[in-house]
Amino acid sequence: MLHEWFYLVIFLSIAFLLPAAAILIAGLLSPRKTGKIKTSTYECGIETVGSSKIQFKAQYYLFGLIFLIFDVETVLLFPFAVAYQKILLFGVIEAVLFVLILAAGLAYAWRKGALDWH
Amino acid sequence: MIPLSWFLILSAILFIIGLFAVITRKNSIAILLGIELMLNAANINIITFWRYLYAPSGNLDGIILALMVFVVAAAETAVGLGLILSVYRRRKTVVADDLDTLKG
Amino acid sequence: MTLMQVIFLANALVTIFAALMMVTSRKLIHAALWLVLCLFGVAAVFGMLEASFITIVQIIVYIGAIAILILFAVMLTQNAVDDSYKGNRRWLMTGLVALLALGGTLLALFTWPKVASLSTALTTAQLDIGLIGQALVDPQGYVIPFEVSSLLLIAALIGAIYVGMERKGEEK
Amino acid sequence: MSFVADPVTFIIDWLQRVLGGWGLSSGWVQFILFALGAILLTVGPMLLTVGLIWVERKLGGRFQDRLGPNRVGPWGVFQTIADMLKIFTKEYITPIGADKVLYNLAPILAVGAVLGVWAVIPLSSTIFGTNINVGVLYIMAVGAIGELGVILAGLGSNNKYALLGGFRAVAQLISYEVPMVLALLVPVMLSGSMGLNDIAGAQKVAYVFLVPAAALVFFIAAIAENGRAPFDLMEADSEIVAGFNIEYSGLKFGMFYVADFLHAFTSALVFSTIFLGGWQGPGAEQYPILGFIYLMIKTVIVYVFLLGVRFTLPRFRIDQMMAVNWKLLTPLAMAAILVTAIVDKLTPGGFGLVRIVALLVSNVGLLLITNWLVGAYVRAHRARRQVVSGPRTVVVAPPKPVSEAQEVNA
Repeated sequence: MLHEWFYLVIFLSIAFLLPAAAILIAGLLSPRKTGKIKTSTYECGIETVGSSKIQFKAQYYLFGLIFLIFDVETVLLFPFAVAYQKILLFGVIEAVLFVLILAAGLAYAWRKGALDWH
Repeated sequence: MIPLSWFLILSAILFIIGLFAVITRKNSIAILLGIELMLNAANINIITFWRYLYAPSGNLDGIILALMVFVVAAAETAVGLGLILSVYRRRKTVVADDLDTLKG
Repeated sequence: MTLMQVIFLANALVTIFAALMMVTSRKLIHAALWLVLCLFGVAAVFGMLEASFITIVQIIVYIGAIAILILFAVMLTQNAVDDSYKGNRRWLMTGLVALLALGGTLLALFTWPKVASLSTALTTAQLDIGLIGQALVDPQGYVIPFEVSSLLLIAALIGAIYVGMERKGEEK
Repeated sequence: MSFVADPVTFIIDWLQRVLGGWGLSSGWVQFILFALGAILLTVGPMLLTVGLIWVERKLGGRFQDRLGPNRVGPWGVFQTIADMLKIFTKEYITPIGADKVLYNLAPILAVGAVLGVWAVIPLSSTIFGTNINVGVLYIMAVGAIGELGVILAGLGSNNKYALLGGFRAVAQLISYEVPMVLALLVPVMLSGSMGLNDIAGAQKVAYVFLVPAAALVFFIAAIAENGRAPFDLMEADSEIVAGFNIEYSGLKFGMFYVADFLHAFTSALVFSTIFLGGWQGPGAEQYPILGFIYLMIKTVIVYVFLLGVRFTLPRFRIDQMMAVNWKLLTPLAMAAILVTAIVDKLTPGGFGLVRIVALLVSNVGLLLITNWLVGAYVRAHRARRQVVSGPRTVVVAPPKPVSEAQEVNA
């Protein structure tokens, strides 16, 4: 079992080293003439307006929250899906109940307007 | 192979660092980070004992308990951040000490 | 010092360093990102314990969902004052308490007889995820925690939405 | 196994004998073979991307009735290589106050995440990176690392618009990961395993014909996850400057570009592995090289279809895009799981005709019901909007009596 994960470790380290090496090589090849204006933050060409800290809407948090709850739900459903062929109808009903409860959660979020991006 | 004690030492150290973060940090989101770390340390312990003592006999208690720790951590973070954000919207502060209106 | 032990030690060092940096970094964004590195280390520890399902769930749930939610929250409360970590004087005393607690746990650990037992190899049949699936759904198994966790999730969802949504009154 | 039938395994066995002959311990031989396989499976897709960019620009031209690149080399074949050489020598402009570590880590994570998917794809019955039993979840985990790369780009480049663009992009990515993960549950249910080899192997009849609803949801979510046309709010020109990669220049920007194009082909590859039967095809068991060819044919078909969608459909506004996801795709994915779970349990096992027809009819029925529901929702929505913004009467000042006007002129 471990040598499969060992292959993944090697694969991911190479997959991350490859672009890093490409960026390093390009760094050596490319010129380096930094100027004051050149490195100022780009804002459609005009001077930057106001501090770079802006106020976000609560919408981002709501979407992250709903994603978190449904992500955990799906992760709990995956072992059931793998064992699906060997499970009787009674087990399937339990999983259906599990999904329906969380569908009710989605309906609540829809009703309260948490899903719209106003 | 790796003796059991190494995993327990690692999880103890992580738990203590999490505890340290919860006590000393003032920002309530940093306290939440500390709690996440403590939950992770507990999870390492659960999976270590499952692997060393119960896995050969096919017992799955450890895995299910670890899954429940994930569910609880997710629910706790969701509600915790919700509270912190609503407090921030009303009080414009995230520092845990300022929230002492109940002290009377 | 077999290869596995070397890998474990390297991973443990990275994880503990990330955890320490998380506690001591001043900007909250850096603290959150150090936590992400620490979570990767913990996922590697699970991988070494041959709990493949828990490793993948750790990466998806913790790094893919919880860390992103924390980063969103950090961005939403960005304009709040950055807590100056060095400021409060409690950290020295708590540091001592923490080290004492750590010493106590390690002491208790080493008096326990079964601590140095080595792990036995697992057959692939035991590692099949289907076993977890069957256990989660069969009544003699863990169907109660399975259904209760869905109730917990929907309660957290409704509670967090109710608390998190901006009511009409406070758009000041 | 003769060389013609299965060249890769033949080479692996030959290498094993040669390295064994040099007296290396089996651990080292295993390590070298793993490293070689990994290098092939990462450098290959990177080189493939050069061809993909050309194909995409050429086909894009054809779709929009123009020529596409045709200057550099015959039919513009070397256009991408020319672009690559140019971008290799472009200067890195790092904005002041940019967080060095995050700023530079973002493109590496973005490309690494897309390359990571290639580790678990079964290229043929015997050639595959690794056969971990959590393949499907691994693809989701690697997708999460890609999202992390987007956040780091937004956070690291100390630019208000990059920050806002980055978080809007991540809001889109995580929203569309929900239906994608839910849709992936269905093939795992039918094949009884999460390993991609077992899913590809179990598909005597391609799952597209068994569960079209889940396949449609996965296809739409894959397009959105890749930030491609109807959902390409991430680097859309009409939106916030250029999204999270404003402050990037030179090859760092090139890496985001490569990640985008390679992600399109990889999602086509994952779709054909999970829903079209991967390397399945007549004679794929005996001659694995045939399996590889079948997989490539299916992937190219899905890829061209993906490009077709990209070059024809207009762009969604962000609130429409979120509404499509949360109010249409997620409920549809959940319904697909419930329908498949119940119907598949009531019908007899195996690939009998009864099971196939039952599953197909139930899924198509589900799609029709969804179509009708969406129509009803849109009609109701449009009716409600009509009432709100009826023709408002604009108050017109009464015209002055003619006599007064003459006095003024006189």
